[in-house]
Amino acid sequence: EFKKEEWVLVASVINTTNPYMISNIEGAKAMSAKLGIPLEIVNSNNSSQTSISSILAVLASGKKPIMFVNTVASSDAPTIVDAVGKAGGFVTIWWNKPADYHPADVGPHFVAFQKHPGVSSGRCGAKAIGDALGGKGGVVMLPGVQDSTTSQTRVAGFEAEIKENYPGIKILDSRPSNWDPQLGAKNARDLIVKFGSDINGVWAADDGMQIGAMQSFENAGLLDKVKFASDGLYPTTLEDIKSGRGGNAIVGETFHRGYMASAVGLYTAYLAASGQMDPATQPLDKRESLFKLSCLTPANYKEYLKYDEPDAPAKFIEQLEKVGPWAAEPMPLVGGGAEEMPK
Amino acid sequence: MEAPTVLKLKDISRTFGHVSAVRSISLEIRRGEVIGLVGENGAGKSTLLKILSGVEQPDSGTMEINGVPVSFRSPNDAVRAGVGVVHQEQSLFTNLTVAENLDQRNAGRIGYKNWARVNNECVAALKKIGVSLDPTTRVSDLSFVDRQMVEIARAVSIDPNMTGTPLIILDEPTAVLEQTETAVLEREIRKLKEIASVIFVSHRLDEIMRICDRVVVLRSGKIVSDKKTSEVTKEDLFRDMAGGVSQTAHAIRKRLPEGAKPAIEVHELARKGKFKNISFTARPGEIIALVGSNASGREAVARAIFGAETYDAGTIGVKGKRVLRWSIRKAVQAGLAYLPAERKVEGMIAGFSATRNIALVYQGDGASGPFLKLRKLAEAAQGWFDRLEVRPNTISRPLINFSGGNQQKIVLAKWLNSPYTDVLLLDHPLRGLDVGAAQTVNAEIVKACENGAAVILIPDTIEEALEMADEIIVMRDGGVSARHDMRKTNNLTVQDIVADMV
Amino acid sequence: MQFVLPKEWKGPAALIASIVVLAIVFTFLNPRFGSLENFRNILFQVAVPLIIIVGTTLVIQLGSIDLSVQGIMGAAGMAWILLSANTRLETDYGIWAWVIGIGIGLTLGLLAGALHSLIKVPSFVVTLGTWYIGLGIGIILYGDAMLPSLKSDVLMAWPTKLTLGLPNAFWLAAVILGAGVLLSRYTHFGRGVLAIGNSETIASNTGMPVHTIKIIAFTLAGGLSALAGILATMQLGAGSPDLGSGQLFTVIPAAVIGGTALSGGEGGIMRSAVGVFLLIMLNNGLVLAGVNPAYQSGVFGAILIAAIVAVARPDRGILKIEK
Amino acid sequence: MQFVLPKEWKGPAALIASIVVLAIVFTFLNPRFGSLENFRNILFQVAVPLIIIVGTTLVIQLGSIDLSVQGIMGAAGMAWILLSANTRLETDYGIWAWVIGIGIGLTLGLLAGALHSLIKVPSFVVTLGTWYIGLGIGIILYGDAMLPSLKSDVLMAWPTKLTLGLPNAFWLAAVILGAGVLLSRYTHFGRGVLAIGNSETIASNTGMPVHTIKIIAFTLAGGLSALAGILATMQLGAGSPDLGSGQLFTVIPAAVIGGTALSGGEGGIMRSAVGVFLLIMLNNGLVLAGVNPAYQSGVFGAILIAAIVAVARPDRGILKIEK
Ligand SMILES: Nc1ncnc2c1ncn2[C@@H]1O[C@H](COP(=O)(O)OP(=O)(O)OP(=O)(O)O)[C@@H](O)[C@H]1O
Ligand SMILES: Nc1ncnc2c1ncn2[C@@H]1O[C@H](COP(=O)(O)OP(=O)(O)OP(=O)(O)O)[C@@H](O)[C@H]1O
Ligand SMILES: [Mg+2]
Ligand SMILES: [Mg+2]
Repeated sequence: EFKKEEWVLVASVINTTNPYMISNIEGAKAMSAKLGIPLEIVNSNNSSQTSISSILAVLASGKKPIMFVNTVASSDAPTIVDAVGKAGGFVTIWWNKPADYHPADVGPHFVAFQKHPGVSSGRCGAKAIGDALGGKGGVVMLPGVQDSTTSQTRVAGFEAEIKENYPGIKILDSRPSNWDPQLGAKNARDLIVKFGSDINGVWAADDGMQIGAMQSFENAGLLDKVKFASDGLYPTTLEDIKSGRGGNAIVGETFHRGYMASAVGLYTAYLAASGQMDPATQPLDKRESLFKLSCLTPANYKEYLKYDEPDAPAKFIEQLEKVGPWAAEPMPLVGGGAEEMPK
Repeated sequence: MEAPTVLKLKDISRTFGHVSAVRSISLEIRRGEVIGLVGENGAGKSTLLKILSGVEQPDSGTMEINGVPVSFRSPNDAVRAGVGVVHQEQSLFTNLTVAENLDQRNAGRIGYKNWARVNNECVAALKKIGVSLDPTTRVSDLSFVDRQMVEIARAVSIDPNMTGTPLIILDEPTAVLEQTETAVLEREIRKLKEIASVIFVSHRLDEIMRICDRVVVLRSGKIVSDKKTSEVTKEDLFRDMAGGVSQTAHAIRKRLPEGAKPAIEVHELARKGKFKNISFTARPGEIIALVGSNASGREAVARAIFGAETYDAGTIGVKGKRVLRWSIRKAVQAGLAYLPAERKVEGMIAGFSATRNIALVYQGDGASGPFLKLRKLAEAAQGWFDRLEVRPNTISRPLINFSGGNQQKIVLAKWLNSPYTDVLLLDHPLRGLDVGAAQTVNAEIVKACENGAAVILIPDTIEEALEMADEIIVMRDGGVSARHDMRKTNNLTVQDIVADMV
Repeated sequence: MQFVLPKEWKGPAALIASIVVLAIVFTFLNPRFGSLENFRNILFQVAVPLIIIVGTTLVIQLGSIDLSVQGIMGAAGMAWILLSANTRLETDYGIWAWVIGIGIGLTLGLLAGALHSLIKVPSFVVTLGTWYIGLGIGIILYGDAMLPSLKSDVLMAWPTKLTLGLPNAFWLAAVILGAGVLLSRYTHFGRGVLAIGNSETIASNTGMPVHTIKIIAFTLAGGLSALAGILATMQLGAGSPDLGSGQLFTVIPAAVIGGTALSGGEGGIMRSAVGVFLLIMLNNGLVLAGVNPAYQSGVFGAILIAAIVAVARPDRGILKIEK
Repeated sequence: MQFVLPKEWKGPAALIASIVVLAIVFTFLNPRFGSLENFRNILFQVAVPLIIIVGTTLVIQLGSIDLSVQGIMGAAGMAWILLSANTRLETDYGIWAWVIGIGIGLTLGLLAGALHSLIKVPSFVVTLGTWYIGLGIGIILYGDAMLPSLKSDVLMAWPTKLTLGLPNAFWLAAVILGAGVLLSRYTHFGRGVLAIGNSETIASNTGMPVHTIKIIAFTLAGGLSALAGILATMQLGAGSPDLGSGQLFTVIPAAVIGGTALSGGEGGIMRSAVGVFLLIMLNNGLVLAGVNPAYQSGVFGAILIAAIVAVARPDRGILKIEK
């Protein structure tokens, strides 16, 4: 049977300078408090190298890990999973893994791979901008790091949605901005020079880059002539939506919170570790899961404010214990297997 | 009545590891005196002077300047106390202008820099020693000698309106100068007597006799004699320095048969602004001396033959073959060796041990294929240390820790070490060598000749040329102004040659 | 000026030439490149690196190197924004925000300078250390609360606002640059830096205050990085611990391209500044020319090499040594 | 050996001492740090930087610098995996994957070396250029198709597999390291590198093949970076253009900490290797000690400085100059 003192919760974040990751840590802390199992936080400082070496180091610390990992690059996943297996632990990977690397093939210690579908994130943004522009106009895209699956799927979703439902919208240019606000701002400036008033909409693969881009457009005095959509709903972004900055410049966001991801991830791994759930017998969509991503707009954002209350993480975890990791609002399971890319 | 005492040393000592460079030296210098400091290489001259100028701190002993006890923690203290120095090795900022290098009194400051003042003072200081250079040129653009003049100017340009008598220290300032500049320097030193006291180091004893009032002889760190110049002869000094052994006669050289195939043929060689239509041939066993005042272009010629500088016109032939696209590497492979005048900059790797410096060019059986046999290299080095009487006799020391003259010996050994060397280009090979060492080195040069090497010599002194050379080529303003075949002419005098030089 | 550093403008001449060439090519590829708007855009972008490079150049002239730039930018930027009117804290300490922000930079610079100069630790490692420390400070200040953004529209608008047709951000940089040039040409400090870079032994033998000069240089560099961090924060309108990212590999190459040899003793602030323009312009031009992002880094590298080769040509000689 | 490189083992002694101290502290903070398992883990991690540092050290001994490491790793890694049995392409060229992968590294290294040595372009800029070019190649190979991972379990398992109780990855590194040490101590090339680093003028005055030596050094460095890239790809079991990220700022500081002065002519491969161990161990120890991630960078920086200060003490002297 399951002895708490033999185990340690581990949450690995890509950095600690991004609200999503910080929220990840919150969730992990809350989970640790709930389960009464100590927590180790691993900070990858944006480097696969640091990520892997740090995780290996934690594994060497004796206790068996119940782990939740945000991989820096997809390619980190196999190494980490192997190591966890050797350490007799259980791990859930979030966001990035090699496309052909499946928990079911690897074994029970790779409990699950989980993510919010990047494609639907991209589609959310495309819908929001497309509608806001009345289906006509030019948009520029600011993807994240080029070889990140997350960025690639979001981009694919955005482009597909535009192609299928908004023929009148023209994608003018696309400048990868490495999730970096500065670079987002810089590329935005250059694009403003390049296309001037032809730009009616800006889509960024995450809010960090959007924050930079909006600043550039504001400086250029164009903020109220352009519509923005992105992913992640950073607190700052929420403020801008509330305040209707730049004549409601932000028209679309996606709603998901880091604390939810880490809670779900850790809890799934915990169920496996404590023997309450046998990964081997789970259906595929519970091994490789896609969780609901809500499209958020200035019209409906109020419904989500409750999830940012200080006690929200605790509440969410209580809910998890009742309904399990795959049915918790606002992010129930919506699909499984590899996220299929629109063609 | 006695002139006031400017410098008073009592029991000054300084040791480096197990070498005691200076041993309890006591010395007094009065106002207006010019002291000649002589001694073999490694005797401790520079070390003593470094102590006086605050570069090194003595292990024991006391120092008084103008009656005030001093202990210099930095060269700055020395400058403030009125001690100006020309170090044996050049110490100028090559990336700064002449004026800035002279602006030593303000070295301690970090505030506003008044260029007008700095430049004017520089012009004045240079005028003082009869040199005219643009104060705003980068030192790196000056020839070696011009740099030396800048150093001297810096030493003598210490604060005029200071109280007490300044002490000027000159560590082998003439080693790199030709007769003409030496004359300028002598005149300057005489002027200095009015306002200052001078310590003057040189290995050229006749110079010492001419310039100094008193001669102090140093041997292995101790003062062995301290006499009025009027009371000593060159022979006395030599005996005191060498410790008994008297001066040996010049090495007589057995000539190789005439008409051997020329090792070097230079024909109508020219480089704009440096030298023009230079022609001469050097056969195995011959010594060709290039004499001339500074800026006569002779060093440039030597460097061109070695491939270190380009030439615009004319041809160079090596062992009968005319060379094309000449480069240092090709020159070395063809058996040429070049001993540069700027030892410190071009001759030695200061951080390397003597062994590794000597092994730079040729490893002999110290190498097999791409691999090195370190013990063999050590043996070779040891051999040279013994032949050239390098002191101290420890091959593992970094070169920087040897005295100037001993460094010179090691750099020379580097080239003599290679049996494949059949042309020696020697620029001031005796620079900074004491009389004894000079003879040893000359002997080595002669030996190289007898073994079939051709030598192109840029001598320190005309005497040296007269002693060594088979042919003397006199250069003026980059051109040849006279030739003397020493095998045919005798009774050629220094004056004759100086006449062709100026 | 000429007579102070005769060769001063030789390198830059070639550099400026190659900048002009590039500019022409880019304008040909996309006329908007030559537009006044883009000109202002470039001036806006060079502002931050221009401020940094004054310090960078001084340190490199010493023959040392300062890696701490990005760390200090992050720390100072975060401190500044948290002490100015921002969306996270109610407090607004006005001028003190500046004092403390820049103070952090000066302190870290002083620390690095002192350790390097007095305890003889390689500057490369010390400043790597202060880099991490700065980053650490930034991260701690960032904490886990929400990302702070500026409240005052005045401050946010200031960098872009035009004065005499040019953005304020650039004017600020220009002033710093001017001051830097004067400092390095008309003070004993500035010349001392070059002297030390040429030969530290001789410098101390002639009694220069070597330690003082080195420490001042590093402290100055730290302070300027901090100022740059504050300006960057203003430009972004929000604080972030790694808002300096990418700057180090803009300014050091810029300095080197400008002819400031890493071995010390050479080059000048103006020349480094020209280097900054080259790099920023190159980047901006590639975007405007619409080079496929996938090819961008490759092309950037190739052009960079081409440009520097072109620049290297003039003062090349058998005897010249490049490290 | 002694008299050839008198100080050779002085620095490392102090370094190794400070490593031991750290190890003790960390083990005290968390006994597991000293476990055999963690020891292997550290050996596994040092492998890649150890391979790189052989080249890095040679280049730094020349007085030059090689920034291209990460770019070359990415390019070579991608090329290698796409030519080996992988999940994206069906093709498997076996040995040719290695030839081409390492070939890319050698070529970029040769390019950098030639431009630097013959056209006298600062190595800093050239290798920055080749860095970008390498990165570009990686990105282009990556395209926007799916990320390729290794098919062969043998290859994937190889680096972690234990031989004589130590992971293969480490043995590979150890072999390279040994070869490097021999190369630099017992060949004309190795000694030439040091001579050039100490004084290029003299090196060429004594007729050394300066250009050849420089070019070989850079080419070698390129090739080793490529090999490191391939090993890293094996360790990850998948390819990525920026799988080298972070390496540059591991190896160069490591070399400097090891006492390889950036001004050239100093240090040795072994000493640099010790530096690598220090850095990797530091990182590993901090995590094991459970330092709050928010404080990690700060602490890392502080300890780094402390360690290097401790190391600097022994051969410290008024006359010593540190750049
Ligand atoms: N920094 C040093 N470290 C160790 N030994 C030194 C150092 N400097 C000088 N010495 C030794 O001290 C002794 C005296 O050296 P010094 O330079 O004073 O001789 P010198 O009289 O100037 O000789 P020269 O006429 O060749 O210049 C020599 O044996 C030299 O090797
Ligand atoms: N690096 C340089 N830059 C500018 N001019 C130089 C340089 N080197 C030498 N010169 C000039 O070239 C001419 C020849 O110089 P060179 O050194 O060959 O004279 P030299 O006769 O060899 O002097 P010495 O007798 O001291 O060896 C001189 O006018 C000198 O000032
Ligand atoms: Mg001497
Ligand atoms: Mg000369």
